[in-house]
Amino acid sequence: MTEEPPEPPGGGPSLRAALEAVLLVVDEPVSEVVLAQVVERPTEEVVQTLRGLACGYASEDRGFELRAVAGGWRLYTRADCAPYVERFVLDGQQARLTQAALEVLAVVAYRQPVSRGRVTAVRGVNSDAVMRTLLNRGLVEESGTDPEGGAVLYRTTPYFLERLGISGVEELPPLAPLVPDADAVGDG
Amino acid sequence: MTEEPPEPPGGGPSLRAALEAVLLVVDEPVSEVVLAQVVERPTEEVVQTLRGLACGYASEDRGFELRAVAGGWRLYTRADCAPYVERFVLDGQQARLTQAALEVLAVVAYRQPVSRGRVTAVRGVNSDAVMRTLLNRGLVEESGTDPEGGAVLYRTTPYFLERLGISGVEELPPLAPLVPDADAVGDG
Amino acid sequence: MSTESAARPAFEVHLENFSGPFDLLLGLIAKSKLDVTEVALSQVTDEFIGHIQRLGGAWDLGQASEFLVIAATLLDLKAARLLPRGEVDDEEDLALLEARDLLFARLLQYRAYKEVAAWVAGRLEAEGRRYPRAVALEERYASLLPEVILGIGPAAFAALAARAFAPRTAPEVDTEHVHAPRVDMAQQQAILVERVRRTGAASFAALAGDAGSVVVVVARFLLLLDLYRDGQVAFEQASPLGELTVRWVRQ
Repeated sequence: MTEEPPEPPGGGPSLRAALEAVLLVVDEPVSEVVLAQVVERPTEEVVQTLRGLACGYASEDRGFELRAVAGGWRLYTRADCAPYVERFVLDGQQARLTQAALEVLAVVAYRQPVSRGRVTAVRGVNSDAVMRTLLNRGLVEESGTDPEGGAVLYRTTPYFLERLGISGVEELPPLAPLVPDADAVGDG
Repeated sequence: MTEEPPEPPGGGPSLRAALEAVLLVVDEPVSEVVLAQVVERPTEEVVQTLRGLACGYASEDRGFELRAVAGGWRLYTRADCAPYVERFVLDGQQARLTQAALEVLAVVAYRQPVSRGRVTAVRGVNSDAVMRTLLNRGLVEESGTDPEGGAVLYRTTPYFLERLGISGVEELPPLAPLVPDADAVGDG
Repeated sequence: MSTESAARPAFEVHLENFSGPFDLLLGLIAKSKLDVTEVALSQVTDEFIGHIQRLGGAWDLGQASEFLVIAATLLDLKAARLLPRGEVDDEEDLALLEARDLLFARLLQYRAYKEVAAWVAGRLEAEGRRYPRAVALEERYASLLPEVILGIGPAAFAALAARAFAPRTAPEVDTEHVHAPRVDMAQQQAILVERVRRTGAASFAALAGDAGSVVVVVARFLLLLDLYRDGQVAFEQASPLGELTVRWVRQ
């Protein structure tokens, strides 16, 4: 072991063990705040313990990883174990997204909330069918309507963040600096 | 760590890591024979590694245990962590189902046995998480796999019938007057 | 524009795997190993137009109009380069400069999104090899969950199912109110020609009197403008907003 587990307070399981047990039953990323409430410990202590667990799994050559994605923590199988895991996860493999779908997803990610019209303007081609695909795949969702034109607006979902393995859209790489005043040209 | 992980054969993940990854995603206990087939190693070696993992988890104060039950191996939360897990599981659990859950339940009830993919296609929204909720609440259950695609099929449970106040699915009101050509739609 | 597109599955323009006009343009520029400059644009213009010509009638004009807009802009730019450059003093030159700058800006913007789309694809690919734990609850916890309250009876449940199975209308902007019912222009033209020719002259009020709907009135007016352009009819109007007389002049 890379570190000693903290002393169990009053005979109960250690904070580390309690968190591991809870993480075993979650089926979507769980926030630090929720975990802290469940184990009744300060959030900072919980975060530190989670980080310790994540590092520990990595250094101990575990087949799973603990990762912070989409605003929460969740257990994942290690990428290089995929060939073994895939024999059990029958419908886990998602069809790949088309180039068009990836483009629409990128525009929504950076411009959200954004209307289909604006996405179309950026791509120079109608994006309605593609947007529908992304809605069906749970990668984008509706986000109210534009107060001006009344057009439906779209944003990315937490599932999108999870599929990308990032905590929030602020972790997306910066758009190429070449884009001069992107807001002015997208509506052309 | 209580024991050295076995050498990774040819650069791939170690046997121990591969088994851990598989155990993380399985719902049901998996037999040693199946595990041995998946990782392509002798059953005795797999059993030994599994035993090593189980001992390791216990001695390392993990929040989970690896147990051999019902002819197979599965990860369980550690018994003394149950108070935390229970709090987490019950927290935010509503007696009442969400509209989305009711809708998925309705699709399963009228199309059973049905795959998650088909439910998603009917609703136009990814339904995987909702289906898991329904499984956890005992309203639907697995019902074999689709002979064609191999997708897991779902059906409603007797508990569902009881909650709806009917004694069999044949007592569900017919859809025909509500949906023109009810049998043709839904496959889109 | 197509009015029947609602009945058809939505259509995605694909030109040899290009996902849109900007994609095609960037693809051609990359193939020529050029940077995105005016020179690049004028060099790939012919290829761009060749690509969309090859598609012939196989596409929906409504969906593909952006390709044509861009092709037209490119042609303009190319033509301008072939002509001796004088001072930028007339409005056409200014409009051309604006069109060029807008095309550059949009092209660069699109390229930036394309780059991040590639990053997203890479992440999805890499992350797709990690599988999250998502298993049913252990028996001991599942049994703790409160009794479910469905909150609805069989009839409401069936209604819910019916709604779920009802064919979804695609989430599209409703353009029904914009699209007028179709008017058979050829038929309307035949009516007009026949009447004006027979009587030699007729007032617009008389010609449009039996139109039946505003759309048909508009259609007949536009058709008369067409006939005027072709030199088949002449107009007489004594005073502004006065009666418009249409005269058959073609020999």
